[in-house]
Amino acid sequence: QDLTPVTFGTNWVAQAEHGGFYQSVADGTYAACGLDVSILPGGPQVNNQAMMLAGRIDFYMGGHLDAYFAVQEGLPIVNVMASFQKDPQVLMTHPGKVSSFDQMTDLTMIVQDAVAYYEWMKAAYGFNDAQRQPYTFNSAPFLVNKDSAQQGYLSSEPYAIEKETGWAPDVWLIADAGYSGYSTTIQTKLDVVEQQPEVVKCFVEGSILGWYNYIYGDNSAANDLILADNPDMTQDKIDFAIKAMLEHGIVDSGDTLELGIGAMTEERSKQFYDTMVEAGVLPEGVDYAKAYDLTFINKGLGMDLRPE
Amino acid sequence: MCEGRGTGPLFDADEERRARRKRIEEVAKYIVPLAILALAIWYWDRLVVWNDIEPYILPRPGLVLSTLIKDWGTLSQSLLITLQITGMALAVAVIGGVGLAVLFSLSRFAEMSFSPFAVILQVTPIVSIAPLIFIYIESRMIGLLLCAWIVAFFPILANTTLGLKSADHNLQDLMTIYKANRWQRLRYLQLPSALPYFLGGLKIAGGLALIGAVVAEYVAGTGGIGTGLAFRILEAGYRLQIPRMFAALILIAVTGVVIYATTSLISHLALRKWHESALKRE
Amino acid sequence: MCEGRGTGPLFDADEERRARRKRIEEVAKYIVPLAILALAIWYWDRLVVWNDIEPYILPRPGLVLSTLIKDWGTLSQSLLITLQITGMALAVAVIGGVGLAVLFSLSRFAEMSFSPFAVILQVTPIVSIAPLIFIYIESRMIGLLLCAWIVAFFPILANTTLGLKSADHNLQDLMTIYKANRWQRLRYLQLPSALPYFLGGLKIAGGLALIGAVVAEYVAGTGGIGTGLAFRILEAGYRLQIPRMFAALILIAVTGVVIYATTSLISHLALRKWHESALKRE
Amino acid sequence: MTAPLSERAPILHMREVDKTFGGQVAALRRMSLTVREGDFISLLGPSGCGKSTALRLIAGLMPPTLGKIEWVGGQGAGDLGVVFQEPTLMPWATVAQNVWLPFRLRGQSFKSVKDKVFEALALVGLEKFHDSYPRELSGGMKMRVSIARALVTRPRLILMDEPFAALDEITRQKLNDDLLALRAKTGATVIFVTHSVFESVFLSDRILVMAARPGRVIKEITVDEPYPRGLEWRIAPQYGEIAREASDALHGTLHAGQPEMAE
Amino acid sequence: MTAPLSERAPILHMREVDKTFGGQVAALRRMSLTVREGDFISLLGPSGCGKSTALRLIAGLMPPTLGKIEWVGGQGAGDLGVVFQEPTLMPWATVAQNVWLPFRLRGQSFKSVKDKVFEALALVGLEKFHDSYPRELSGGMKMRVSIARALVTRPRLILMDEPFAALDEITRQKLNDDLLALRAKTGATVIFVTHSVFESVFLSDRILVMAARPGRVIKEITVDEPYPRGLEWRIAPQYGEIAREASDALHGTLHAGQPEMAE
Ligand SMILES: Nc1ncnc2c1ncn2[C@@H]1O[C@H](COP(=O)(O)OP(=O)(O)OP(=O)(O)O)[C@@H](O)[C@H]1O
Ligand SMILES: Nc1ncnc2c1ncn2[C@@H]1O[C@H](COP(=O)(O)OP(=O)(O)OP(=O)(O)O)[C@@H](O)[C@H]1O
Ligand SMILES: [Mg+2]
Ligand SMILES: [Mg+2]
Repeated sequence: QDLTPVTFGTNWVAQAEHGGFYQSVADGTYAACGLDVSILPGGPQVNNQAMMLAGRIDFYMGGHLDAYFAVQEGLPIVNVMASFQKDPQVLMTHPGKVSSFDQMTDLTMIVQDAVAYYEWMKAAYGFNDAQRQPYTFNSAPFLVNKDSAQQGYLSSEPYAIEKETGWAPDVWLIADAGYSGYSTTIQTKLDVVEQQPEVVKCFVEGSILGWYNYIYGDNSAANDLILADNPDMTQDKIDFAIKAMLEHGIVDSGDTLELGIGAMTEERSKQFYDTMVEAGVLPEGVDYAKAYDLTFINKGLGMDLRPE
Repeated sequence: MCEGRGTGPLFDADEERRARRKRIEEVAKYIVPLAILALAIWYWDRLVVWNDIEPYILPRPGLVLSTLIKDWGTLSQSLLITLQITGMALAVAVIGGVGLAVLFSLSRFAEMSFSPFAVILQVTPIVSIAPLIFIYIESRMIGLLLCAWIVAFFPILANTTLGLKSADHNLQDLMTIYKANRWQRLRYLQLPSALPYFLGGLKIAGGLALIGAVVAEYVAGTGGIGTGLAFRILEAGYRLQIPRMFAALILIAVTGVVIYATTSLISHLALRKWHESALKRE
Repeated sequence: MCEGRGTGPLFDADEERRARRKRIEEVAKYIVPLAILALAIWYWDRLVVWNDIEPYILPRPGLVLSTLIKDWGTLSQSLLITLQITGMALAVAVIGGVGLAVLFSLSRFAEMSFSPFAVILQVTPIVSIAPLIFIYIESRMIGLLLCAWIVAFFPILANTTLGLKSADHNLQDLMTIYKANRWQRLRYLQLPSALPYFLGGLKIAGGLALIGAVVAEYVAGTGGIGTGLAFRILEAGYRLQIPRMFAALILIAVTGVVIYATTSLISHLALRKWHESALKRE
Repeated sequence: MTAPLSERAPILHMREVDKTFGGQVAALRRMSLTVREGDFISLLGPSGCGKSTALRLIAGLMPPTLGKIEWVGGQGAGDLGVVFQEPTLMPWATVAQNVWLPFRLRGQSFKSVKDKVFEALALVGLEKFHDSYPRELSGGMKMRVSIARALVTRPRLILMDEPFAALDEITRQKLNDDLLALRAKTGATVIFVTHSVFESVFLSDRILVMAARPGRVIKEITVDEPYPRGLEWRIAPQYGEIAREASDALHGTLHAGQPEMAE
Repeated sequence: MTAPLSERAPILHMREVDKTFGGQVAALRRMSLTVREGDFISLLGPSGCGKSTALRLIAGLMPPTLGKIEWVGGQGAGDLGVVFQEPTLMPWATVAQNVWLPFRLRGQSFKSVKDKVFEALALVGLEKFHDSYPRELSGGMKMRVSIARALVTRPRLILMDEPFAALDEITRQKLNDDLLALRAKTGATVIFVTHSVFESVFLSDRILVMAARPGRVIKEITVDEPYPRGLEWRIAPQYGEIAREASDALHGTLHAGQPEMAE
């Protein structure tokens, strides 16, 4: 049987957050429905989204907001599945420094340039530009300044800081603070959905099953692939990430309990859009519904794989 | 005299042809580059059309231009901030580069001892050490300038050092004979001799200062002064506003060309009286 | 002759003193820089100790060294890859820079028309255009080289252009008289005249090629060829393995200094017979 | 031997040539001159009178401001050898390589012309220094290398700008003789700039005496002595006479007043 | 006026000085010389015999390979004026600024010495060109600027390396006279390199005749004619005699053989 080759570009170097996809590559779930999936890791500055737009790769690991931006700009991009119900973006503070998200407004915020969630934080919590200092993926300024908070990725920076300094920073998920976007979506171009729905279907369903197997089943084969793609990954770190994903309900919580992993809903999409409009990130009147296609998800696929 | 004399200046076809060619060249000097620029833009446009490239990959020049006009308010403000940092960075690069070069020329030991550090500064990825800088330097402005300086100073240092060493040996001897002290020698002989080299370095550093300003903003932020073009480019990238990103890039490119033209002009004016590279030959 | 003659060479205290000083200087030339380097490292160490700086902020030099040794396997492989890209980038920078400079010197129109593009290449933030490059260039290696080239070629272009223009006017006239064609003029007069300038540009470009290799890896990854030092630094940074990051930075710094020393040596060897900057004076 | 003056074919006409630098300094005014094949023409005049300028105009190194310079049969005809007022050596090349240059520009390898190069160096007494760089030579030695380079191709037209000024009397006389001998062999045309009256009378068959500011030709003297010329010419009464004539003309120019800028 | 030779105080002893370049070229061998205050010493010799080298050694521009150069009372005593064999002007400075240089290095403003600068320029006939750049001058004019610069401070010790070689006979004689006049006024000591026998006899009270390869002094001639010297000295029988003596010595050196490298 001839397999259709497709390439999936991720948003970062191989890590546990990409585990579901590696899982299905490893155990042949994709191959079973006719796809030969190769995963193209991203990295700092590697722009796999542009590669997808240019038609060089088929799927991209996108986000919720960038699909809205795409619609606003008239780009033919659509999300067909959301691996993460919660954005794993966090803010970290020194232990005991603050007791809630809104107390961070007095701190120096070490946050990357031009990220949208900071706009949202400004609108929703009253942060401002003057207190922000750019994050250049080095935690030293945060570590020496007790009056600062730094962005991070749930499983990366907190892990690194705890491992190297011996103390664990307090971690504040922006998702828990009200930033309701999905994350780690499967993004593709409209024409792919229109012309090759069976490919999209296979890839989405394979990925859904992959995620169930990865977080609840035997994930060693997938982890081997991750370790091979990223020689600097360690088992330790993968374990930490999986634990964190489970603990915070990143992959499987809320809607997925009824609709299955990968779920997206109209309401939440609208609610997120409204939040972004309020924050001034997006203008009114964007046809945000164009940014997602629910055809391939919300069918409860794989829910039987979840342990009781 | 051996030959008969005419009654006035002689003109003929040959002469006229030469004069005409000169006039044409005078005009072509400006027309040709503009034509090529136009051609390049036209080709860019055709490239997009022929290959059906979507505007979110590579927008057509017209679209970029209209975006530039539309977003001029935001972009011009950011440009101003980037220009400000660039100007200051270039100034410190000149001061730092020439200062170090002078120090090196005053003492071979200084050169042997400190040029490795200059090289280390040049090659160290600024992104990696910027956080360190900002831990220990309170003032954002100073840190910003430091970053931009690190990017831009080296060509000035290297070229000026070379220039200071290239002073004519006979003139060196003259200075020795007139018992010029170290500073006089520097002031009256070595600095003028180094001028063409320094100005060559300045041409390189002008562009690097702009890069430095962009990089510095990227690694250090602009703090209170507002957002520069680096921020705009990143933002437009995140928001998939590719035409806007290109508009910002074009602003940077134009700024670079203007800086280059300015430094070239300065160089020409400073050297046209005496240096081979700028002399107009008869 | 007017004065009596001694029977042999005269030596005295003055002469001896001079000779001794020369010997001391000969040794000091190497000792002083090493001492200053040692001092700098010692000061770094003390700085960490006195201020109680944690190793994940700024590790002590000893720790960096032991990390370097411990991780030598990984780091040396990455170094090799970075060196490979650097070498190739420098090679293309030299070829491209000199090639363009020659083109510019052959035609004023070419210079007027294309130097703006060279400037644009120099100042455009590579991070922003790298994705474009990689969409249309299949081979990762070529893309990588292109990125590194963009970073490194400009100083060579600018300096060589200046050098080609700085050829002695009398020698130019000589070439005219002997009816040298354009290429002969270039080969026998302009290129040798440009050599000191070119070598000055090379010293600058050597470091920039290294930066270019690092930046190219940042923006493009090394794809199939393995991971270079840039990746190691980033990775170590993310994971807060700061001693390892510093070990990689040190490798880059040392590489930079070695490249600089090499280009300086080449420059010295090529010029010592005739150019003022490298002549040993009696 | 060269033909008598009147029978020689013209190769170059300079007609009413003016040269003004930067619209200010009148380096040359209304200079007219016909150079005939086999001529040995000396330009004699005080410092700054436009001798070098005239030579550079003839060499085609710059266009005249007014007037015309016409080559009969094209400028390309025949070889050209030139000695500038400054040695003009390539500092990166050895003495032998510098002398090789004119051959090299015709595509001839060093090996194929090595003998000629060394012969020319022997002429100026510098074979031993063939491997030296110009900076290792004394002032006079540099000038001699430049002379060797100009003569090495045995050119048909030789332009020389005060070639022997930096040399001692003895070397100078030897080179005077050698130059005449070479010319006798090749029938070369020579235009020779000098500030030495005696040298010009000894060497040339036409002397143009020039005056400064504005640079102009004030007298043309024909020297009717046949070649070869040797010691006996130096002590001939006519020699002294012509020298006096030239010298008087020169003195006249100097007393004519201080240097002036062009109107 | 200067004191008779024997009564002058020595200011410089050169003792058995050797200069070898790169271990190969013996530019100077066993040169000994005592310079006394008020001396006018000429170094006369063929091209490449070490005249410039000797001058540069005296100026302290390079150390001797062997032997010693001792200044009585320290080298710093008194001003120094120097004319190199090449004009050595600063290309970025105008003529007036170039001549100003020696004053400038003593911290004197242009305004305060403007008169002296223009006086020196007048001496060499270049006031009109005070605002020109060196590249706009002819070869001889550049050299004259260099001479003006050397003399502008009315130095007590003047070193001149073939200063008048690029000049015409008339300018040259005028400058000869001017140099002697200046020396009469200031009592300056002059060391003068030339390849002209007549110039050396006219100007100096001691002539060192040198020979080449190895460069060495082969004869010292004392010229006992008192200063001021004028036209009558040029036609004095003794003048011709000394000139012949020097000329013979020179010729001897040339016939002594081809240039040779050091052993
Ligand atoms: N490039 C130039 N720019 C301006 N003026 C010039 C230039 N070249 C020569 N001149 C002027 O033209 C005049 C004639 O110069 P030229 O070099 O022909 O003199 P010359 O007769 O060769 O004198 P010398 O014997 O001193 O070499 C001089 O007054 C000089 O100042
Ligand atoms: N820097 C140097 N390196 C090597 N050799 C040199 C150097 N300078 C001079 N010489 C050699 O020393 C010898 C004497 O040179 P010097 O310049 O003193 O001659 P000179 O008497 O001034 O001759 P001229 O009348 O031609 O100027 C020459 O053979 C020359 O080749
Ligand atoms: Mg001249
Ligand atoms: Mg000399």
